[in-house]
Amino acid sequence: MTMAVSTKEEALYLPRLAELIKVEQLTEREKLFEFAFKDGGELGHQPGQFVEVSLFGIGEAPISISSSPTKKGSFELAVRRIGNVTTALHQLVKGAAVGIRGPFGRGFPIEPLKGKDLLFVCGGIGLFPLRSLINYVLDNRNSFNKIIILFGARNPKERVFVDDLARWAAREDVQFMETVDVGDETWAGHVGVITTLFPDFEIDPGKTMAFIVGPPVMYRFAIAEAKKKQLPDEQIIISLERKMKCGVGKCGHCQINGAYACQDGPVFTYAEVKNLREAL
Amino acid sequence: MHSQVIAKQELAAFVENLLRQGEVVGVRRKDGKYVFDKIGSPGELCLDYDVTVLSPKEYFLPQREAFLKFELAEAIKAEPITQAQRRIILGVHPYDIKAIQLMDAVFSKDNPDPNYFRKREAATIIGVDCLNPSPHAFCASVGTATAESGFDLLLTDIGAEYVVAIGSAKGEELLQKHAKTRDASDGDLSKGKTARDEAARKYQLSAPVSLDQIPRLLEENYDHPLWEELAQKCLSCGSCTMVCPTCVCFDVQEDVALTLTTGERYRQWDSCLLEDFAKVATGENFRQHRSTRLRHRYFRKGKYMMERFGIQGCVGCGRCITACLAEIASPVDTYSRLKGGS
Amino acid sequence: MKPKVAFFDFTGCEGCQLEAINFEQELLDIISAVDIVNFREAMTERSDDYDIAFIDGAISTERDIARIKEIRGRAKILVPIGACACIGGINCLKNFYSMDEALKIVYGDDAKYYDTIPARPIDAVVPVEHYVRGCPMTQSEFLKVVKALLQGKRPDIPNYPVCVECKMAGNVCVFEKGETCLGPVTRAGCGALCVSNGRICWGCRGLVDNPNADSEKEILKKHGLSVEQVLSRFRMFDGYSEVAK
Amino acid sequence: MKEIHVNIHHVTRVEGHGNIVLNAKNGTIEELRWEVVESPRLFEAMLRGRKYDDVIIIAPRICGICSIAHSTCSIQACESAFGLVPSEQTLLLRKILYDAETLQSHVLHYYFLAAPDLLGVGSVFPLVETHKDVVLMALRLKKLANDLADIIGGRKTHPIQPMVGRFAKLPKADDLRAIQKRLKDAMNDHMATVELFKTLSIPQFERETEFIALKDPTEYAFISGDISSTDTGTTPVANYLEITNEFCVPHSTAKYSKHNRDSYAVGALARFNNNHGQLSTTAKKAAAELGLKPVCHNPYMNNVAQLVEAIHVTEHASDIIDQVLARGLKEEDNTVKVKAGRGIGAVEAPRGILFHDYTFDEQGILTSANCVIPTNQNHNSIQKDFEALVPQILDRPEDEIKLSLEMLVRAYDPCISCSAHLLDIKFV
Repeated sequence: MTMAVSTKEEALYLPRLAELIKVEQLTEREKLFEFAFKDGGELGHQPGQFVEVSLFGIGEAPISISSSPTKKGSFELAVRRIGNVTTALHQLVKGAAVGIRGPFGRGFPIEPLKGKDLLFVCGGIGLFPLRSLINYVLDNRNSFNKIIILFGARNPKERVFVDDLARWAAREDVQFMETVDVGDETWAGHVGVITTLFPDFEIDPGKTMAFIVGPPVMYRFAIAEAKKKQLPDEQIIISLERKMKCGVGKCGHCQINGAYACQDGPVFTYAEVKNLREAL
Repeated sequence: MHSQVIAKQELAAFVENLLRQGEVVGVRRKDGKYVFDKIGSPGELCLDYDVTVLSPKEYFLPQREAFLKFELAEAIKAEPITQAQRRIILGVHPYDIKAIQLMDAVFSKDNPDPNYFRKREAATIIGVDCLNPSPHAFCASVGTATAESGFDLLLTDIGAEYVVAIGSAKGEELLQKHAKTRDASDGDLSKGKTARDEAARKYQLSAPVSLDQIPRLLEENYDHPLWEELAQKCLSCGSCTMVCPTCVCFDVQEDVALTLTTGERYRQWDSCLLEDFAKVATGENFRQHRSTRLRHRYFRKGKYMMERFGIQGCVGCGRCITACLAEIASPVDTYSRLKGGS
Repeated sequence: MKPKVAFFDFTGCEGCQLEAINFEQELLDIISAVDIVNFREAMTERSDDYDIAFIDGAISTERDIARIKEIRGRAKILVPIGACACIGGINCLKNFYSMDEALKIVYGDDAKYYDTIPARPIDAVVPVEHYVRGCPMTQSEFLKVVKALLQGKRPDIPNYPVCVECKMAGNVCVFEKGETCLGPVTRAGCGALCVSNGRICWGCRGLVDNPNADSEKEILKKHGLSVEQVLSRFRMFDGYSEVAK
Repeated sequence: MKEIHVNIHHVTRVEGHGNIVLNAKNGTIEELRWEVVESPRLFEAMLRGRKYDDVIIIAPRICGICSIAHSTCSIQACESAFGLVPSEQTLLLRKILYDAETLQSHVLHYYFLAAPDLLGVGSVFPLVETHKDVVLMALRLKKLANDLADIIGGRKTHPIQPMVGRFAKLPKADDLRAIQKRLKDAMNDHMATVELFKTLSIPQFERETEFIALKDPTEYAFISGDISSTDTGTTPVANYLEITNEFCVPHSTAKYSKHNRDSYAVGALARFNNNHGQLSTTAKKAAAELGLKPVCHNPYMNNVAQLVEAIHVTEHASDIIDQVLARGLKEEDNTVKVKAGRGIGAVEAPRGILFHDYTFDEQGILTSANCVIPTNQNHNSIQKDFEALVPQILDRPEDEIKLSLEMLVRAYDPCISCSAHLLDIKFV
């Protein structure tokens, strides 16, 4: 058995050090972190990919990348405070160092989208990975045709990236719709789950690509709505959350039937997922 | 490559020489069973064993292995730990050799795993044909009773001597340097074949369907009530996967010194049968029910590994059958029941 | 600011407090990482100002109940250590006898002076944050919890059975040796110490979150234990749990 | 004249919960009590109905600090009931394990529990700053004892490997050799401890009393022999009830004992007073250097006796390891044949003589148990010491009186959690 292991491979589990250069509170539970690699390099990701974030001594957690690849010199991770690593991350201040491995996984397709109509269905923090793609698309607006963005939050307090939402809403070349499951006195907009927005727009199923990312419970319903609009399975794209420990297809935790979310995903077409009984 | 023959008393001398080279892991007795363990003299070695409690996978994927160390004092420093000890593993049965080949595939696909391959490269594998199969083994029916590759040397007991098949240049060199052998004659080789053929007839269990039919058998029975029935008894104890030579899932954890200034990241064996295996930080458990975890194990062995790596995920060693107190881990029984019911 | 740590003992053998002093080099590190402000077994000073309280022993008197509530009121983090505090431990063996009758036999008319109630774990009386299990408590787990508390993280305590660690240790299964054990439903974290040392698992670390106790009981019966013996197994350390009833 | 109220609730740095109550007015003692307040655990109830192999696991949980003593005693009681004579190898390993506990317990006691008094601090923790060398030495000795217990018993507290008739797992010869070297090296630490003890001033107080310990003609007894009294000579273990004569007192959940006088004492000092001639040469020399001479009636000298014993057991363990290595370790298949009957185990726990008395039915199930704990036997002696000591020191400041009483309790190294657990229950 001989198999030379290159320097790059030697570092499979070695994180690159990155410095926290900006923190922004998104909601009570969510923050946006901007990092720059200490070695000055780029992350070089595709929208939809994720990184493993190390807080040395605490652990590592998979986090999807929220910034567009068009953003240079740094990258952004939006994080909900939920486990050990994310809780520790939320305590960090500007200047702190973390470790980054990745980018990992299969991101959203880019080339096949050129000239297409795009539908984004973002449920809550499902916007975290989709924001990367949306901003990429908007940064290259001319390459794409019609763009529809749906965003749904549980309540007005849980709306994330409100500045982006406002910017998208203000754009002439984007059809933006928003809803909350439960409103409050500050909310004058649409109330209802995200699927209640579907009757309010039309798509051309022949040339539309739909991106659906949200909490596990959302997929079944949102996909059903997309199917009602005659979208073929290959044109419905989702991103799935799983436990990812190694990020490189070894540890086995993220398996969805025979597929590895960290290698074959986290982005899947509905056509692929239909054969994965554990996916939805 | 050509084969050699070594007399049994010469094998002891060979092992003595190997012990002088460095660490030798062999099969020894423990509590009436057999285990792989470091040996100190040829006398401790058992080469006519049926099966070991654990496979030799721990020598490539240790139960717990630190792979990153870090300092947190002022500036954070982190560096990988990938060193490996040179080691000869002696007495590996063909089914375990096949399992190592599968591990090679898992750890090389897409992203070669440095920790695995450092150990793999530092190891010399001397196999031995299994002539006294365990009553729970079904290797002959899944093509793992013999091995043509995956070893540096492979011994076959032909009475007063062993036929030594040479599987690599490394094996050949080892033999030339440290053992007194002679060239194997056709007669020797045929004795070896006879021994293997006789052994093949000793298997008490056999898989009820051929290897290539297993993925379909499973796929057609994804929703079979058997999974729930077996889950009623399943302890979710992970024993079947711990003893499995092809189960390679691991968890990753962190340990720090009390001073919180240094620490290491390590991986340790994990099992898809355990309740928290697919549970994420939000509390969502993607395989919450025992039946789904139990089913996943069978699918991973019977279908997913073949599809992903082109190598069967079950080598028929029968360790899971022995380890499962609830008596539900047997691929032979489960496939039979699925077949009967489909 | 170093966290202030207190140790309190209830009904038990105090072996867990002993294990807390039974560190060697680590003891010095612990002392430098935390301020121990209350530790009756080891020190004279006593303070009511503490952040973390480690509790050794089970609750077995009415006085205990009042005292643990008072400690709970003061501590930010309460951690039972050892089987008695975490699951009731062997103290609960007495729960299967009539308390009054037993006391009367011993003390006669003075029985009323002796305050004793069925033994129970700490979390049967007050909420707790973490557990350090085992009889005696597993030292490595104690360190793990201390470090996690210093780091402000949730300690990673196994929720899988002893079988996992026992298999990793390369042990021959006790059932194969003609004996029986509670390893398949008992929470790991001890490294399968007892089986590795030639004995069986008695279940001193308590059950995993969702044990398949029915299956375990069937297995024990299949290996020759009577229904009574099966229950008696569970009662040894875990008499307070539903499984033992 | 002044009033003195000493009410020490839960004496610290002892095992278990005990209170000291002293009320004096105008030089007259109105109240003076040693109270044991541990919650009763009803151990005999726990043991009843359990098979012998469970009994030897449950019984050591009486006490975490001397669990090896309880384990050994419990196993001996079973063996005595079944008429089972363990092999030479088993006995030798038991002796080493026992030495480990005696060393561990003594080092813990004189360094961690008693020494802070003598050095004027509240615990061992501040000594890390002021006496770092001493603390490191204490930790080293403790680790040695703990590692020795790990090797033979599988665990330092609540040992795993000792079984009726055998050890579940045998130690590795290499491990024995390695630890033997450390035992030999430890003599340096012991000698340094002797030098340290010479600088401490042990309180001067004497009360003539009876000392009871095991006595064996072949060696300084820990796990074998007859019961020996400095007053009345030897009695067979079978007749232990004639010695212990337990009785209840209203203010205590533990039982009290008396024999020839109104109280008797057990423990390191009692063993020294009975068996000093059998100590190792180095231990004898240390005793002489520290002014410990038989029969010593100063209870505060118990700590000195512990140090002398620590030296003895360190050498003893090393000698036994030689014997074990010379014999070679062999797996033993010792199937236990149970039979109905009564068996008594007697050992010297670090704190003194300990008895387990079991009766089994023909299935090896325990039908009744009685355990007599060393500290129970000492409670009365502590009380009588109080009564003798307080009049001598009543003119001193209250804090000083308080400290003297606490130190006296600590000198006995009482294991209260143990003692209160053993309420002997007669089942009807």
